[in-house]
Amino acid sequence: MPQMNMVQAINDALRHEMRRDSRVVVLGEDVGKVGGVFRVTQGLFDEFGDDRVIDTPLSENGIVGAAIGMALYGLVPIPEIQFADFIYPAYDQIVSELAKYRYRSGGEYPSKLVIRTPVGGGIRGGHYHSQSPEAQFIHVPGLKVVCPSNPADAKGLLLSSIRDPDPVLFFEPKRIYRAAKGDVPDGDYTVPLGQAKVVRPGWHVTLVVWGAMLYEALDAANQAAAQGIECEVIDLRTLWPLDIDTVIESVKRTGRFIVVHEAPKSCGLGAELVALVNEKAFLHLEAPPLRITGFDTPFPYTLENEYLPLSHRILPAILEMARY
Amino acid sequence: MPQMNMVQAINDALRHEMRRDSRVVVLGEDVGKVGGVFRVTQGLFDEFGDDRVIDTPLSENGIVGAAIGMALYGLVPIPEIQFADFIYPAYDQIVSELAKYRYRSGGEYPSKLVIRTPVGGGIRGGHYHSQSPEAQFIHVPGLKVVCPSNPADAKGLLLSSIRDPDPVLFFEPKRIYRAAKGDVPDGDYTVPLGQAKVVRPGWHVTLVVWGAMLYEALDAANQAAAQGIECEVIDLRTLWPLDIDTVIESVKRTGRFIVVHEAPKSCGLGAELVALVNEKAFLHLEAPPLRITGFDTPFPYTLENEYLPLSHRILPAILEMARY
Amino acid sequence: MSTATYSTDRPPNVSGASLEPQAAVARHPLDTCADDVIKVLRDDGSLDPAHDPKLAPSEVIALYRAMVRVRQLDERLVALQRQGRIGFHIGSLGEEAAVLGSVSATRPQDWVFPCYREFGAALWRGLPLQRYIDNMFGNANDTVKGRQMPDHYTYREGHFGSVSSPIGTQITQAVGFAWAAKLRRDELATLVYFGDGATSSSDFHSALNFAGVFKVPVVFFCRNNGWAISVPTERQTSSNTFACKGVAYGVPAVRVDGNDLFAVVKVARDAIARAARGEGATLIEAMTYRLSGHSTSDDPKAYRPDAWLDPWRRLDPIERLRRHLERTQGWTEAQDREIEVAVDAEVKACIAVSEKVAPPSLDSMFEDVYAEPPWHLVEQREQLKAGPRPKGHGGR
Amino acid sequence: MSTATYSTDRPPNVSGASLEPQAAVARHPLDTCADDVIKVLRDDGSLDPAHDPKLAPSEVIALYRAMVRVRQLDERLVALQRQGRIGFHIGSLGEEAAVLGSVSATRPQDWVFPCYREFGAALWRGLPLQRYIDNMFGNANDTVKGRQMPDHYTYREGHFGSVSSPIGTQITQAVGFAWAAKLRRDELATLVYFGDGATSSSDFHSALNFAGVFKVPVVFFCRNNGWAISVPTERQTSSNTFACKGVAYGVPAVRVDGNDLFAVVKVARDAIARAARGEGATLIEAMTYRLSGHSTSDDPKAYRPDAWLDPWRRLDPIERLRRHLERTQGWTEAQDREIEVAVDAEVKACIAVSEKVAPPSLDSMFEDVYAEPPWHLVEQREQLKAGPRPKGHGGR
Ligand SMILES: Cc1ncc(C[n+]2csc(CCOP(=O)(O)OP(=O)(O)O)c2C)c(N)n1
Ligand SMILES: Cc1ncc(C[n+]2csc(CCOP(=O)(O)OP(=O)(O)O)c2C)c(N)n1
Ligand SMILES: [Mg+2]
Ligand SMILES: [Mg+2]
Repeated sequence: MPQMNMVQAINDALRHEMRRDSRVVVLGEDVGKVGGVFRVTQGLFDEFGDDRVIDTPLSENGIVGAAIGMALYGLVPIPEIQFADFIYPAYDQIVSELAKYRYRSGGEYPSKLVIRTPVGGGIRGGHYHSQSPEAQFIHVPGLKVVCPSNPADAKGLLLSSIRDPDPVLFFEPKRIYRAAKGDVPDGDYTVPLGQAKVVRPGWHVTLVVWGAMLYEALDAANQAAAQGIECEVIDLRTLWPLDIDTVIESVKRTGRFIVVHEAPKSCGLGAELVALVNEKAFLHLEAPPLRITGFDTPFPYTLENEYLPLSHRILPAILEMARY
Repeated sequence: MPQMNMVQAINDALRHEMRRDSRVVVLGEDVGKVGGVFRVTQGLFDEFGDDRVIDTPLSENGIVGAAIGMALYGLVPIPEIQFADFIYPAYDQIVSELAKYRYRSGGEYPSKLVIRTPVGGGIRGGHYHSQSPEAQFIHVPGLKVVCPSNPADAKGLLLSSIRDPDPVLFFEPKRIYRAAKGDVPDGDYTVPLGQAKVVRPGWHVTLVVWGAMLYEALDAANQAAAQGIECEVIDLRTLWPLDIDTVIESVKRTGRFIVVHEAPKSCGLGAELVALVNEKAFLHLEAPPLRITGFDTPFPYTLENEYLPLSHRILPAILEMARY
Repeated sequence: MSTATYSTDRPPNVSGASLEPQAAVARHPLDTCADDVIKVLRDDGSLDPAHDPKLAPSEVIALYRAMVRVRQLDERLVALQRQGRIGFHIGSLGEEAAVLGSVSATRPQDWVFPCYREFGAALWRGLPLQRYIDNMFGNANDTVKGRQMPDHYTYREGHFGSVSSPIGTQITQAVGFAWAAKLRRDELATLVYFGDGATSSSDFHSALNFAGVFKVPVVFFCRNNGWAISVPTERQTSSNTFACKGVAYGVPAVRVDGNDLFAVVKVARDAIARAARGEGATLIEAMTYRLSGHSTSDDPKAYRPDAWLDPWRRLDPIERLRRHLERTQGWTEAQDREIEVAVDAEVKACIAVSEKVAPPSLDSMFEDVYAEPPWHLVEQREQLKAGPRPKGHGGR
Repeated sequence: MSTATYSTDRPPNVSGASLEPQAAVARHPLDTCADDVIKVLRDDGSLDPAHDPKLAPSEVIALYRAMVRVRQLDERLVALQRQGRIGFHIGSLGEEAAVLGSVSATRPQDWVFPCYREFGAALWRGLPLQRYIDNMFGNANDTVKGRQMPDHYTYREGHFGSVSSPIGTQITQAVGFAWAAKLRRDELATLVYFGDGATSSSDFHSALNFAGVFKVPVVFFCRNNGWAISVPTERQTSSNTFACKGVAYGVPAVRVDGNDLFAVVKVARDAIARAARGEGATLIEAMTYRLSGHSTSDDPKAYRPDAWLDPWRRLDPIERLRRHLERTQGWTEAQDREIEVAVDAEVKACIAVSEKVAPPSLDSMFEDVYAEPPWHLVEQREQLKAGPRPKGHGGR
């Protein structure tokens, strides 16, 4: 099995699916000849040409709006938003239109596409190249949200996302675009949507996490283990609709729940997870669920490592919770 | 004291502040001669003229973007978005620009304005005239969010919002625009932001609610009282930053917490409240906190009363929780 | 910037290294930044041969019939709303020629992306009246399952899109749709409707720009009816016309008398033919006038004295077309009466049926959010079904 | 649609009841849909008197100096980034005449809303170099408190806005700002910068439309530098020019040789004068070329062979201006050397200072989210301060 990083694995998935399914088209800013500012679409333009790997004018609204129309026609467009921070000009098309198309037409007009976009901090991008806007899409009924943490999942989840009948936001954690490496199976395989993965089994504390922060959680968990505290680390993978069973089963065993995310704390996905844990495992809770997250400030530039919920912030939470 | 409905009270606040402060301007679609599609700005055009009550082209992006510029200049613009459902074309200007202006400029460029918009169901408006998007703004650091439930608060909170140094989203529950009536003090007064109001004291269950659903919660609370269960009903009034002390103080007494909102359940403000209650009153909880909310579907037309968290859905939750 | 083919192996000459004035680009005959308005139907009912689309007499009668039917429906639906039997209606009073003329130019393979005032176009493309009326009642038979407001229907079989309320969004989608057809080398055109107000939306801008750059076979049909609710066109834009906005996108444009059925047919057919020939998009500005309030929720008296309507009443598209029929086909009042009676009967019958149909099921509320309901929706559905019903269940 | 005053007591005549062609609207001399490009500076260094802004010799030298300084800064900052001493730089290599020419036309009371390539304009309006360099390092002295990427500074005192990354947003804000000044009857103009790519943004559309309708005293300065990262202008729009987009909004527009300092000064001064006279907005398309990569994050080799730059290297705005200085003021290499040495010294000194300054405090992270930190931010601040520091604290 070839070793790949995230960029290569996603590229591999796109190439694979474009060869397999002629309905798949990629469009966005700089996705063509230059292969995207992170080079995720590199080589696709040469292989599939300008009709299927399309550099567009600078308009996220146009990119997503046109992609919705393409999807209505029967293509499977995969628009790229250069940074998740720039998805907001397309927000209306996504939440008012894409999310509601199947519903509002009584099932007559599904609009199936996958929006790929890099998310999160870690590249010193400041306010506008670091955000993690998953909650703003999860709150909107009709969308699915995915965020892989490693190359094999990235390929398998992307293939699932493309073949899934519903619109998917595919968030790529740019901090680990090149840092996360691993074996990636050749050819066709999928990682199912809606299934979390227990990355590290444990019995004292349940840690739910996704994307780049997985490695920070694992780091913290390993440090905690040195102190005799065994964390169960769950990589959510599909952020919505999420794998409630895996989360709740774990919390029922550990009685202790921590969620980690980069996005600001308030009204983030962490809040939803805490609420769900309350609904479904209240009597098992032995300590108040905790959220270790980005702060409720815009994403800062210089103090990026202070802002992020890195292992130095996760570890004390684990220890404190275990002591509770 | 004159009796007013919500529309009249908001109109009174606008007129009052425009007389008092020449920097205040109102702009939006149909706000001028016709006085807004709900007539909230009625008469302002005649009194203050086209320079201060400005009908704009049909572009929420333009309305909010221009209002931000006006605010940078030193005016206090009050853009109206005709329905909250149509705020999304302005989402980028609100979350990328307005929310971050003070922060990203190191305090040099505060951009102070108040965006008024009708929210919520109850007028048979279907998907696009019924939504309650508070969570999508609360998650974004830098914004304040307000939602009054009665005419006196509407006026007092709007005056506070206009005079507050930060940008405010002022959500007007259209279901009770005319239905909620009450005495409204003449002249100048404010209701402070960030202070919830205990509308009905009680000791068995804490109910947190805002806007039009307050009346449903009160209705359910009254029915529950007939069965011997006394609910404390808290009108949040300022949705963000919220009055944590009033909420937590109550939950510590009741040990039982229900939050009610119209917006879809997942990743709504209800989730945040549950998470906060966990953080700050975990050991006092005697039952799992509950969310009674809109469902995770687009807002339906015919089945609107089935979708909304009306008293018929709140009452069983109260009874169940009291029995827990 | 006029080349839509994207050559990547030569330097773009757009910012022209020479900085010399570039040769003027040849204009398509439709490409006009001027204020000329295409007209065919003269006041006396005769036709100007210059742009006559040469409709067969039977075609003219079919279109006249369709226009009258739409107007009668409008009247009936407004009445139903006033009686509290339906919640809302948004009609096309005064704009019938714009709607019917344009849709009649579409071929079976073409597609229509509507705004919210084009139920006449849906009916023309075959939408069964019963289905339309079911939508007005939001009942269990409504194919959009009572989820949207009245006049927010779909009709995929008739190549007719999904009506939504947000202004402008369908324009960009129509461009994507037409673009996809082009990429698949399917010969079809996509006709998209929107109002003058919608030209201010972000979507208008994205749509026209993408259509220009990618030479998309789409026809932009702007119903300039003078108003966006209470906002007049002079407050909507400061450009000379709406048509001239095409210049900003390299999209040829034409301005047409929107109350002149023949002129509308002519420009719409030409635009569809251009699209079919692979020549890309056309922007049509149809000058017409909204004779009614914006919708049943609007009372125009607050911003528009009735007298302002007089010139437009004289230009009523149905009256003008009747004058033509009288002149060329000896049209009689009896024939009008015949239409009226027939339409009245079918409309009444449909209403009688729709009104009796139950509201959509509780289950239906949770379908189609996703292809399959995930666990949380199943849970919510079961909670709802297990719980009590509200007062006013199903809106009744 | 050309009346910006909003009369509500007569019917709008926009959709012209008569439907007769309307009289052509008189065009402002700047209003051109044609492809003419305003040029002043000839190849031999002489000036075409037709549009000569008649700069004093000392003004020309000051501008030349500013352009050279900006270019030297660009080189130095790119080097610093390559050495890993700063995180990022986005410069104006090749666009110096466009930036300096336009900003030099502003008067003290005027305001500038920048894109991200106009640090030359900020420096011209008085931004202390030290302050700019502090921003490049995001240190504790940075007035934006190290919160944004390098080149994202503010300078309120100099009437210079706040740089943000999202493309286009500043255009609409500049319109609002200028509009507010007009409403307050303050005589000032607002100059807003953006690139060719930004013309595709929703904000460009909203901004130009509002500016046209409300006759806003704003100057839209489009740096058409041929590229939006890797996307060439021919893929950005299919219109003949960017200037002609003004037609869609009733905003007069002009196309200028952006590498010709004199021509840029001339059109910018005219546009500001128009704004000052209450005649509303102007759109300027300055044709120039991005000689560098998009930013230090970009390697243009992947999409642009170096040879494509040759014609533009021959049109280098600094070289052209030097030719003029040589011809008219006997400019010498020694004088160039003098500038170079002086700039080098000041830049080095500033860098030496900035690099030593500590990162911003942890407290600073929670300031300015709101005017006063609410309870949840106080709580989060205290949590952060009580906890451990990360590896790489303060980016070091
Ligand atoms: C994004 C958005 N903003 C506001 C509205 C409210 N609204 C509904 S129709 C309308 C006016 C539309 O005018 P126009 O485009 O000219 O179409 P017309 O109704 O005249 O056919 C407005 C402002 C909306 N539906 N969507
Ligand atoms: C809304 C948004 N989308 C995408 C980007 C990423 N991006 C940064 S600069 C740029 C190109 C801008 O081109 P142009 O407007 O011509 O300005 P130039 O860089 O050439 O001066 C892009 C796509 C962004 N910053 N904002
Ligand atoms: Mg209209
Ligand atoms: Mg550019």
